[in-house]
Amino acid sequence: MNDLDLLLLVSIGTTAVLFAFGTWRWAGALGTLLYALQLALLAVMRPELPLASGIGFEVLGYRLQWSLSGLGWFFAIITVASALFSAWFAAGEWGQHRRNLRLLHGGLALNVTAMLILLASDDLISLFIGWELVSWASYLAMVQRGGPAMDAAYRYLVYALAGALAVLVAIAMIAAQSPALDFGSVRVWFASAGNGTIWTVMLLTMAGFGVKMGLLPLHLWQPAAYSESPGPIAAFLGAISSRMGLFAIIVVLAQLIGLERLGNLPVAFSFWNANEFWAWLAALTLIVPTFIALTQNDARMLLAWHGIGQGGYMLLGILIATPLGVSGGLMHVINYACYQAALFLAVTAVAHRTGTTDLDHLGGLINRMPLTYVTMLFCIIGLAGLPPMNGFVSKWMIYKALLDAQMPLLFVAAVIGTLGTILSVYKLIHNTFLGQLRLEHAQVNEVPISMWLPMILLALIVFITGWMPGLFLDLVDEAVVAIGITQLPHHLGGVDLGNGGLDMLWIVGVLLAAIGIGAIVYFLGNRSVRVGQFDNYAGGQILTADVPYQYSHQFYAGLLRVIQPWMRGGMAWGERALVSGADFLGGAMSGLYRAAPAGAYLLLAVLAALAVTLL
Amino acid sequence: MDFTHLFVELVLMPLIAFLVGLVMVLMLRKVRAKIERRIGPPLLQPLYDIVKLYSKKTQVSHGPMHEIAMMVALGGVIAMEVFLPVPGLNGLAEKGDLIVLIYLMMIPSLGLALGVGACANPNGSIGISRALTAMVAYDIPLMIVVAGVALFHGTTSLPEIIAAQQAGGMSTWGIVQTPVLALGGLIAAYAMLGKEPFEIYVAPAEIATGPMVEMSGKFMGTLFVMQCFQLYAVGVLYTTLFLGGGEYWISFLPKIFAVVFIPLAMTNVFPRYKTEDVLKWMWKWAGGFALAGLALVVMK
Amino acid sequence: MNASVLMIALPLLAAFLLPLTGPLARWVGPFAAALNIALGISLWQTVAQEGPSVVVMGGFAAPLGIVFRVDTLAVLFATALAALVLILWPRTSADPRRESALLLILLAAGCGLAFSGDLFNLFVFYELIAVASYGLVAASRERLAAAAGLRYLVLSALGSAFALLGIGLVYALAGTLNLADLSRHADALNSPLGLAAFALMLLGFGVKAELFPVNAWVAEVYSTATARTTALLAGGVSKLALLIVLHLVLLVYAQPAALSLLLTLGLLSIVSGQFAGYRAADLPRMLAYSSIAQLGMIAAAFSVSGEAGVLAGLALALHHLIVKPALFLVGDGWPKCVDSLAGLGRAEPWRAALFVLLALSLLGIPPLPGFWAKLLLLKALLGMGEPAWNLAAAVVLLGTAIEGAYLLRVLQTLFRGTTNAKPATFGGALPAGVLGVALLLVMLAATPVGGALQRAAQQAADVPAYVADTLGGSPQ
Amino acid sequence: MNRELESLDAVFREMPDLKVEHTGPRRTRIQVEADALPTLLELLKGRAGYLHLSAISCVDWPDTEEFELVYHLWSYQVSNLISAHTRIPYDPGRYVSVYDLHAPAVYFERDIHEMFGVWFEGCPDQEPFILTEWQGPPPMRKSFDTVAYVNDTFEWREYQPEWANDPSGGKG
Amino acid sequence: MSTDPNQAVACRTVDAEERSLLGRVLDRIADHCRARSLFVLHYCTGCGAIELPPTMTSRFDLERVGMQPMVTPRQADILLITGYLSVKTLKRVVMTYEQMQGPKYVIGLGSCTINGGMYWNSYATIKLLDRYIPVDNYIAGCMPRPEAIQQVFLDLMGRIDRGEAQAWKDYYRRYDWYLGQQQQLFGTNWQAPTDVVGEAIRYRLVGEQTLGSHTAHLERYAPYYDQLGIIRPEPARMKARPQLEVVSR
Repeated sequence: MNDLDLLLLVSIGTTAVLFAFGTWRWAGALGTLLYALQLALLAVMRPELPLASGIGFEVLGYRLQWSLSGLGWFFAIITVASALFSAWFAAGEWGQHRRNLRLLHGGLALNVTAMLILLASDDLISLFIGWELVSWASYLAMVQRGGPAMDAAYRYLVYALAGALAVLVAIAMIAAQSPALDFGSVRVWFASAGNGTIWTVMLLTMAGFGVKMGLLPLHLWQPAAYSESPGPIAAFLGAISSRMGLFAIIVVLAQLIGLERLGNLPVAFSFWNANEFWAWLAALTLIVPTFIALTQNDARMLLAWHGIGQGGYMLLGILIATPLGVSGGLMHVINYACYQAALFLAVTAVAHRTGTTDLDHLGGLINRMPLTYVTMLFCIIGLAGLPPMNGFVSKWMIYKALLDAQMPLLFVAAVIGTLGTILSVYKLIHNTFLGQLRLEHAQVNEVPISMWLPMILLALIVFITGWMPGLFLDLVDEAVVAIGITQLPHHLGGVDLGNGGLDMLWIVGVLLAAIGIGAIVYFLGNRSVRVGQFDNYAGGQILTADVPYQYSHQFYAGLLRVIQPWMRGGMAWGERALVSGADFLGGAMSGLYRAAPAGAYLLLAVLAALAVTLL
Repeated sequence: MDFTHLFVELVLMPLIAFLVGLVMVLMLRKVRAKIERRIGPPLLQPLYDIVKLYSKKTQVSHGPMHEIAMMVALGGVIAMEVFLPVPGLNGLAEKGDLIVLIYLMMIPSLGLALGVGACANPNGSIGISRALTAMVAYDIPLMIVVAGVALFHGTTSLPEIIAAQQAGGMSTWGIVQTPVLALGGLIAAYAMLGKEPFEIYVAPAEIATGPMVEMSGKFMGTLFVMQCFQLYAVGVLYTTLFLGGGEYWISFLPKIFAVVFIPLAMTNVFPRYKTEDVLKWMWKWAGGFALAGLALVVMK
Repeated sequence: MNASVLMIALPLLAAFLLPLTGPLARWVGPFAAALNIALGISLWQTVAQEGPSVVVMGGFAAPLGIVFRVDTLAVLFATALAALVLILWPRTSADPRRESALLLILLAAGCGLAFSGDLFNLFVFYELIAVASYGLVAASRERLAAAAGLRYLVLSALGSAFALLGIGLVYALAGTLNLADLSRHADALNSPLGLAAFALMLLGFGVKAELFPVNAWVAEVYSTATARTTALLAGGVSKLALLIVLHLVLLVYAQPAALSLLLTLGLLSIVSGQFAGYRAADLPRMLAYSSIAQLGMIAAAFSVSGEAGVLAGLALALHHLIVKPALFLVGDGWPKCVDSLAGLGRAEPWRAALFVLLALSLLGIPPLPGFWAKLLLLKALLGMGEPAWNLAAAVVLLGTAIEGAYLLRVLQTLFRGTTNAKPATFGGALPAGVLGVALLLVMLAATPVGGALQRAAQQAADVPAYVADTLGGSPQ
Repeated sequence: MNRELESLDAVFREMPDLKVEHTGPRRTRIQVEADALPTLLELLKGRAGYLHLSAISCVDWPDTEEFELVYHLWSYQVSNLISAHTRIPYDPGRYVSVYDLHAPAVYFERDIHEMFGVWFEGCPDQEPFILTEWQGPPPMRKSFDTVAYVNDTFEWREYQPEWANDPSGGKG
Repeated sequence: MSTDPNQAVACRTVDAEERSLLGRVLDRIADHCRARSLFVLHYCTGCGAIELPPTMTSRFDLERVGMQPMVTPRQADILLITGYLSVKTLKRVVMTYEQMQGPKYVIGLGSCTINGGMYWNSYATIKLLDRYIPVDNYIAGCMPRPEAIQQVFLDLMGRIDRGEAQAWKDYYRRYDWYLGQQQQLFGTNWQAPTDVVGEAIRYRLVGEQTLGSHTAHLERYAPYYDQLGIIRPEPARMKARPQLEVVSR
């Protein structure tokens, strides 16, 4: 009974306990403690990675076994940590207002268990079993609020099922040719397999796992599904759920096929190779969603669209296949988990107080909810990837890796994605917290400590790891080594390569010192008097509370006028076409059965058979 | 590098930046005056404006965020100076590289955006949304140029880029070896200054000077100081990338002033572009030149 | 080895003695079925120890006489059918004597069909089953069921006629009807005429096996007959028909043309079944289309030559035998239209949970046995390496995705909204529950069951051993 | 030219007691009874194309205690300006609105209401338009003495004589 | 020693905080810069506005002395009233004046601001501008030419340089009187968005006449106007008037 079995047992125990005591007042607190226990177990487990688990059985000649590699351990840390923060948030006052939280707490625990099983898998079938469990667990998590949430979850499930079947076909193809299905022998099989088979297997697996990660053509379900699920669950899903897809993709691309093999796998009649093909798909996934996020009017939809975009960064980082790129991509996973969870929690706090997340009917909440504002401020700077926060470090590593790997156009695509992010995150914080306060929000007050403490903690983590990125880079090294890439030499402040390094200790230090100087220069002037929001320049007009003097609708009208024609929703149209095609065929087939007399079919069939065979 | 030398650099570089910036602002106003057949302001006018603004007796602020944003904006600009290598003073150029510098340039605009948002004035918000759109317009060509330079020199650390350009005297300057990229960079730098044709976000007639609508006294003083730093930063960045950086001050200063003079000379004869025209124009021309330059660099 | 003969004789005897037993009639049927199961299990032990054996009837040697071949595959099917009949025994019915007689006949014919090694004998038992199933469908007293039953009778009779024509042709070509003997004369049947015979037989037996062109009756009959009859037909009888096709393909028609014909019919029924299911509005009809598609998959599996095909087909057949009847029974008391199912998930949580479990297994969600069956199917199809069979894998993928879409739609309506209707009577609770438990047991005991299936497939697949046993080793 | 004038005369024939006076090449002045004015406007608009109501002005006749409302109409068809004069007495000070015939009338009537106090029945909006802070009587009436009002509401500047010779006004 | 701003520099007693030597030096520098960098907001109320462009542009070029036109009151030092003021416009002018910052100066252009000008007998226009806001300089003339405007600017700059132009403090010190005049015209429920009393307290410019009967009206009508309760930051107001009875909201 080594640590991995203990961990799996504890997490299954957590699920059982939380399903049983879901409606108990202190269920959230209990959940938080149990997740903390799991986190402790993971930390203890670190020196002895890769750790093979005792559980394992054989079915139909295939050996199913579980063992946690460095990569799995890295993702497991993020999963359990985000679950801990979500449970902590749900345990607070947010939870007291909701009547039945059994499904929420139990669902969250089930998600964590399923993810641990997936992360610890050591052969293709256990990977697939873990994958299906994760899909169904996240379906359960998304479906709690009923109504539109169920439609979004249904749409997700159809995507996930189709994706899973594609993966099943790929596994079957491998099973047909390779003797066993554990990662070792599959790697051997891949080494010897021809380009054609590798391409088909890769396309099928990427389609399957890409659904969960939100790669471009398969991303349409994610915004609705994540924004409809309840607050803390949305934070958990946003932070880590779609990264399970990335984990599986890394396992297939990096561990099984091998990134260098990917490099010399030509794409039919074009000078690209597979690596560049996937890199450009990641770049597209990076740009399109961020500019769609610009047009969203609901805060949660905006964040969900960013989830897809940031996934593109991670995949792009990993596909560069240099130590700097891979560790940049992986660090982006953990950075993103921190600030995305905090942002979803902050939006939930705003919804908890004002009742709405519609960006056209909010504004001016800064002096009513300052702590939520600080959280959102830290985290949007992180999401936009600007210096003091950790988002910048991982994005910098990806950019530097792109430049060193002579991929300038991908570098520019990544920058376009960042610009889109900066614009949409400013719209988020401006429409919610800045600008004029509305009459109906005049008496709104700050969320209680049980809600803002986890948010502020996450925001602090975002800042501290931005200041000292070495903390996260140590975790990332475990995963980088597990993938088989040489470890990136780094120190607490960041990375110092030959041609231009990054030392965040100095950069953030200088930045804070400079802000100190800015403060001194600011205080040279006389003391200032704080004025209300109506003491404002309005061209001589006297401002009153009933006329909202706020600019938030169509926030980037100029930019939208330029890029609107490019966003006609081609992919959404594609999806509708597929659905109507299925309807049409369904109609045709059922018509077939309903209309003609049975006997006539038989005669026709026999005559046709005779004709075919005799002639 | 011992700490006293570093401390001197940390203090000296922003100070030089401020002074040179003041002279640049003076140049801006003198050029505009001369074009309008006016005499133009006295020599110390920028200093007078800043001191007057800071010495206003009553100051109005719209809440703590408005004040903190000003400190962050000014701090961001000062921090950026430290990473810009100038002759004799390398500052912290090894600690951060070109990409860090470009991102440090975004901090002041984001800090300003948050401060203006806290002023709760829609004129300001419209100004900020236009400013961020303009940032998208000029940042894409700028990043293409950065990619080109980084690819050409094989490094993103500024001292090495300067050393590479100074290796063979005039002939190895960026502008000589990658002229198209330099042209694209110049147009992008032009738009970064936010002067006339790309001044949509400070349109006095339409949105009452956009972001500066609620800035008075020391807040406006901070904006004037930031303008000085911004002019200086654009000049020095462009010189570092394409004009071989600074070996001695006497050759460095004319280069910066020349870089800043070109846009300022042209700015007074232009009307103001609409937001979408700024986007289209910058992506077409600056983006076009930058991409062409990048292609040349990649080809080499 | 007369246990196999007993398995046929006993139910027939019980069926004919029913009128005499008076008040005991209600218990005779289930007792006979239980007895059959016991015999089957004892047969399973003997075959497991001594391997397959041949039972010669009436002293006549193989090519002429009627021969029974007792191997694991046959025993498996016979016991499974007996178990299914026992579980689905109608608790209350208008006249128990008539229905139990029909059921017993069906049981007897089913066991006979499983064991029989002679083509004509297979045809006779197939006819017996057909008659019994008409009777069962018509017995449900509903006007619609009677009309559907009549159409089913006409189609099935036509089908049998063509099958008989096919058998006649085979006899004309090969001169013998014993399967082992036929496999030695396989080259004679390799001609276009032989293929035509195969086509005729395939379509004939295809009626009951719900293959594409001839399964128009399926939707009507299954949505109108009583739940238990439908379960029995869909679960047991359709598999037996496919068993005949399996014997043909394995022993006699191993040539690629026949296999591709079987594959095309299988794929067509998958596609038509799934898409019709996607459009169906009421639950029984949807389940009927789904069973068409599942049987299409089993046919596709059998079209793969060699042991892998048999193994995949066997796994799919047994899995379908457990899941489909349970689904029909669970859907029995509920309102037929899918949209009016809203909120039943909360009203009857256990029944809905069972429905979810069965649907998931049908889709092939990992921990459940459905996943292993589907994996074996895909492995078999892709193992062939032929482009047609790769296309088949893609069609199976598309089909399951569509099936997922409409089954999940039912799941979603179950748990969405609320309903104030009082919970309907759950008639089939016991059988559905037993089948659900059986499914869970198979899931937990995946390894031993997997091993047993592999052994059965091996035995069925090595044709030379079959021929040697039946013809006493005299190679004529 | 006369064909157009003809349609004008046709209108005048319709209404018997109109005092029509051609005061210039393209000017016509009509004196009409208060209750007949709306019908006149309607006829002019329908028959002779007088679509354009350029203004309504009001003249205060304190001695006969009457307001004189003048409706200035222009026809592009006849290219002739008609000013229809009518008189309404002081005390009820009410008149019917022609908003339904000419939409711009609402502003002229609102202005007259504010300045003279005439209430127009049916005018959609007669809120204070220009003098939003004005609390006093309608100021344009001749009865209102502006100089007196100014003297008692505003003070005057006390001039120091020496300012005259000191350009900087002494007060600095 | 009265604090009347018109007194000569030598014997005027500056307000309470007695400036130290360093303070005086800093004030000297500040006044020096303040005089040389004046931002003008010309409130084009009447016909005088057309005089400004020639003064600003190449013909007379005010930028020589460091003056720039500004768009919003926040950024402006000088409020140039260029013509007659109707009561309605005066309300906007008062609001604009109160939005201006710190040492602010008002220049009345044209005789209409001095004594009503040619509209002296109109019921709608106000006659004496300095009843409502403290005015530094007047320029007589029924629209003075740019030279005259330039002359007044130079004069103002000289007085600022010598530290004499303190009229703006008068608005805080005698706010009650000014408010009374304004309430005569606009009615007692007149509410300007700027909290002048709060600013007076904040910058220690409270004179005896800052608070009085008129400012009490402000208090009574505030709730109607300030529905959000955030117009006037609560602490600044409550501390100011211990002697007034607390108005029950």
